[in-house]
Amino acid sequence: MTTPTTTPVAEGLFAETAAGPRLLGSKCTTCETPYFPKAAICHNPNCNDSKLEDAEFGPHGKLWSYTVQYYPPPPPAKYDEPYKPYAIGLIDLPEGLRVLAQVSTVDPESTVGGADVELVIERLYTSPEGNEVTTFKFRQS
Amino acid sequence: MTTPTTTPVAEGLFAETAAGPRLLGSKCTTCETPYFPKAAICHNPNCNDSKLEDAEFGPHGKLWSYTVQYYPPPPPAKYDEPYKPYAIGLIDLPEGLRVLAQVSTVDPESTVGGADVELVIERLYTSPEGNEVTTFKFRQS
Amino acid sequence: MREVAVLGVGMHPWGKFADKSITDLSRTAVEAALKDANVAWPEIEAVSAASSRFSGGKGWGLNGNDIVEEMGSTGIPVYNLSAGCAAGGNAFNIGYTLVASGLYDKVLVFGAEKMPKGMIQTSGVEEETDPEYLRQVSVGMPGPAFWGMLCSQRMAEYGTTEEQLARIAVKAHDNAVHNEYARFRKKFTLEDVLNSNMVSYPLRLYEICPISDGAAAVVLCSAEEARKHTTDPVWVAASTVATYRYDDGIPRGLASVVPPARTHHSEAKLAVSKAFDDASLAPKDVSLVELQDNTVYYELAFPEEWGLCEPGEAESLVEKGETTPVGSLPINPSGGFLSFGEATTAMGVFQVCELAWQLRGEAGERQVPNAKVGLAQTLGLGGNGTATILKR
Amino acid sequence: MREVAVLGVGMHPWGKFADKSITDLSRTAVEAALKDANVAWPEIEAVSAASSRFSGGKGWGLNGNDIVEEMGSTGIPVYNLSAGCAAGGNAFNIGYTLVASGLYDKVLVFGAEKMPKGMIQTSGVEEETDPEYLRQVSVGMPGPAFWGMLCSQRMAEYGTTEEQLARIAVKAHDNAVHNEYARFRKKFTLEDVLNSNMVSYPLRLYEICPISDGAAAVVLCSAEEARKHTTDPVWVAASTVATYRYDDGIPRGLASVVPPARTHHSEAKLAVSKAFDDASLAPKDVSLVELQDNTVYYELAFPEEWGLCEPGEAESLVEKGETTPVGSLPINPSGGFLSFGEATTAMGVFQVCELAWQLRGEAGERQVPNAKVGLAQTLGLGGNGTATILKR
Ligand SMILES: [Zn+2]
Ligand SMILES: [Zn+2]
Repeated sequence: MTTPTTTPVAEGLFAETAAGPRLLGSKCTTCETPYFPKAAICHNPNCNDSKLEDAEFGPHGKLWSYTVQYYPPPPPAKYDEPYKPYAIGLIDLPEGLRVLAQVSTVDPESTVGGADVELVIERLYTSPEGNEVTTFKFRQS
Repeated sequence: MTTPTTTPVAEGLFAETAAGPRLLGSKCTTCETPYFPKAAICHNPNCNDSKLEDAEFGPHGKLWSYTVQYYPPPPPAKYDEPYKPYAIGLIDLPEGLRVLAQVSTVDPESTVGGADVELVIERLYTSPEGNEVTTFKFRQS
Repeated sequence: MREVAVLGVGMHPWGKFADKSITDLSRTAVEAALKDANVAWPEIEAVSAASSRFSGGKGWGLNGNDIVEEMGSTGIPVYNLSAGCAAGGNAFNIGYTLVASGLYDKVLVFGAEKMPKGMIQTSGVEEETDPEYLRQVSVGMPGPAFWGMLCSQRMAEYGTTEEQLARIAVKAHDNAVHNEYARFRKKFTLEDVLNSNMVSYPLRLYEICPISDGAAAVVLCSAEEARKHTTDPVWVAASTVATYRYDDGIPRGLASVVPPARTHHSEAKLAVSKAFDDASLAPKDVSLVELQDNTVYYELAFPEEWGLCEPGEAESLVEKGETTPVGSLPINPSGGFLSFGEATTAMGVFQVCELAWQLRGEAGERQVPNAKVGLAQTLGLGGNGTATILKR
Repeated sequence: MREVAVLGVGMHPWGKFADKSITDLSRTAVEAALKDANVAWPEIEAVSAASSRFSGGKGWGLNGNDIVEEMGSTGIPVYNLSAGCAAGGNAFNIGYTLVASGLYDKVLVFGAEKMPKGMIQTSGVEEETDPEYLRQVSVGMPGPAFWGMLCSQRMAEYGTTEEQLARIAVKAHDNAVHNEYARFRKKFTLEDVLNSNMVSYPLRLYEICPISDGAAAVVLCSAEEARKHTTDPVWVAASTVATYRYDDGIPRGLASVVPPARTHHSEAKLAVSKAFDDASLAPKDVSLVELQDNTVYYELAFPEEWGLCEPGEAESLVEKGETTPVGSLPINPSGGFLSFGEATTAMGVFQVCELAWQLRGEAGERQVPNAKVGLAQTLGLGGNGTATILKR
């Protein structure tokens, strides 16, 4: 019998740092444009000197808007059975980044546009082998 | 235990008729253009009155040219293991049709361009269930 | 660039046709367009086709080559355009360019689709380097969730009601009753719509377009050719293509920048603005619009994003019936994607067919009175937007 | 139509690059072409890209959109062209048309590919309505068998020897030794080639091109723009696209008609003939040719099909060394597909890069002396053919 483990849904997207959970991206030091996930070069067409360095984003944000996903998303998305609707939001971060993420609330229908939200790393689903697969979400307090 | 059967590799391509094996196609009665397999409309751009009727082609033809297929073809092609090279030819029929087909000879390297060939229906491969899957070939006499 | 006319249009009805191939649908549409144009196939000098991800085209998106083989291989140039759901619009744009530049006098534009069963995945690439793939696996978010988020933000900002959303779907079906090419030709009541299942809050099942099979074709020609056939042709006033801007506030992967101002669907706005410029026309000149109503939300957002109405005004236009064929801003008199279902790569060509019928006054009971200028628009994966203006 | 110049060209080397994404390859090629043109990315007004079936493009063939997102989304129109292995040539043709028509002054043309492992299937459609599929299942015939059949017929008709076939491969590698972008840069002896495995009689492994990853980009511009950069630009003398004719003797499915005369690759012949006409040039004016040598056979067949030599003469040209860079009819001084491997949708753009370097006299030890006119040609699934003539 193997011990259940926790694995991120994708490598290099987020991390639990000493200061708490953070999104892992990059920032162009020339034009200050933030990128999530990391970019190979600056995609700002007005920036003529791409200089990217690693950057961490979060945990604080504001929910610009949201939806509730009432039906199970098609593959390659995965979820725990039985499927339970969840909220998805567009979250504006003070670093100038607008991020797509699940919104973690007890009842997805209680999600509120404009609310303050905070980055968390939570289970997305449990794999058939019993491993917990985690993703980044934003929690509405 | 099921009895092994013989099935054609595709429906409606060929048949064993009272007169012998034939390819099943169509012919435009306006412009005399032959089609194999059957066409829904006449594809001759100079024909302005498409009138298709069913037509049978074969068994006699002349080998315009040939190759020997020395490596196993990729899927969706199927063949009996171990793979044995076979000849493939372009066969000109007196009905004005140039057909692609395997050339059935004892030794594929003995295939001869320009040779007279005759339509046969033969095994292409045996399915894992033991059924013989047949196709049209032309035999060099 | 010289003047280009829409000489003929043709469609196969939209629906699900299990017993027909994509070539069957295509042939019906192309033969109808040729007949409408009174042009024989060998007269066609080039083909510009929407390239399908799902059907035909030998699995390589060669849908234009399929139709040329079917109609008869005359050796003409064929262009197959990929642009997600904007492919039909892109194909129209290249067809237009081929005639406008003086290269060819008669060009066929065409789009056809047999959609696969079930839900469409946004991306076909299952790699973490693909931003769409990454969004699906890490957020569990299919396409319609975008529409839900945009719509709920609009509700918060303008107080849009669920009933207003439902009214748009009701209007779409009222129009489709009179369109023999539509898939759904029955009336829906407000209750029907409001009782349909919630899909992506606040959007319900009947407020989102399903998928369909369909095919549409258009024959374009030079002014000289057009005048041989008719004294009053339908003209292409403009045809444009654009992509989204870097500062657009809708993430295409996992994130975007926070835009300086409300900047959404910049690909559509850029294409439409450029079309007005190219045509020397203004939003007020538009008699009717065929826009990409994958969801009712777009009938509220697009008119204000393109300057057809004031911000926040669209809801009251819907309530007053101004977006019906007899209103001041008729939107999707065809019945739109909501009544047809989306046959992805055929939609941009389908819109041109409807505009042509409307401008000719041949739209029967869904006719927009005195239609002089029609605007069509598509939007596709990858940030592709297209706009077409026809005039009479 | 106005004059169009090739302002800049750039490539990523061909090969297998497991640790690089298609975007990495694309960016390298595009940045090189921009630098060569001395043009900044925001100056590019439109993109015409070859649409890939295999890699990137969000699985929808949106490879042009990928590169625009990578370089910076400026809102410009993007065209993604599907044409099988002719896609690069088709994309070049649309890029050319966009500048020649006066619509845009600076356009990027680009093609990139990461090829999948193993053998490529001709068709991606597994349905009996697809003629390519039907051929594969009922005849067990992959693409190279066509080349074998055509070549063995040529041997029967003209007495072509196996050694003559092998010489063409040896010449290709002799050229590639001097090309830093080629995948295989070592010399092959006649014995190496003749000892390689028979694949499709009479063609051996080293006489058929493998598959590779690669990327190429070209910046096209108007004459006015070109003259700001240089007094002696490389001009596009012609760019054409065609499809095969109904009476072509190579079956595209299971059968064709028996042609009235020897009629093969009519799509290539039509494209090349029209290119000569459009350019007001004749075969005798050609300084060098970059043709689609998926197999050595094409270096024998194409020159005579296009009137560059007499029927049956090509073998002696090969023997006399006339197809080397210093001969009377230099063919594929780049090293060709045989030395690069095929990165399907990038090949038509790759050819234009080589022509530009040759016409500028920048081709180093593979330079064709006094190169003034270069012809390039591609051929793709669906019966797509393209031709490009550059001149100085
Ligand atoms: Zn920057
Ligand atoms: Zn006929």
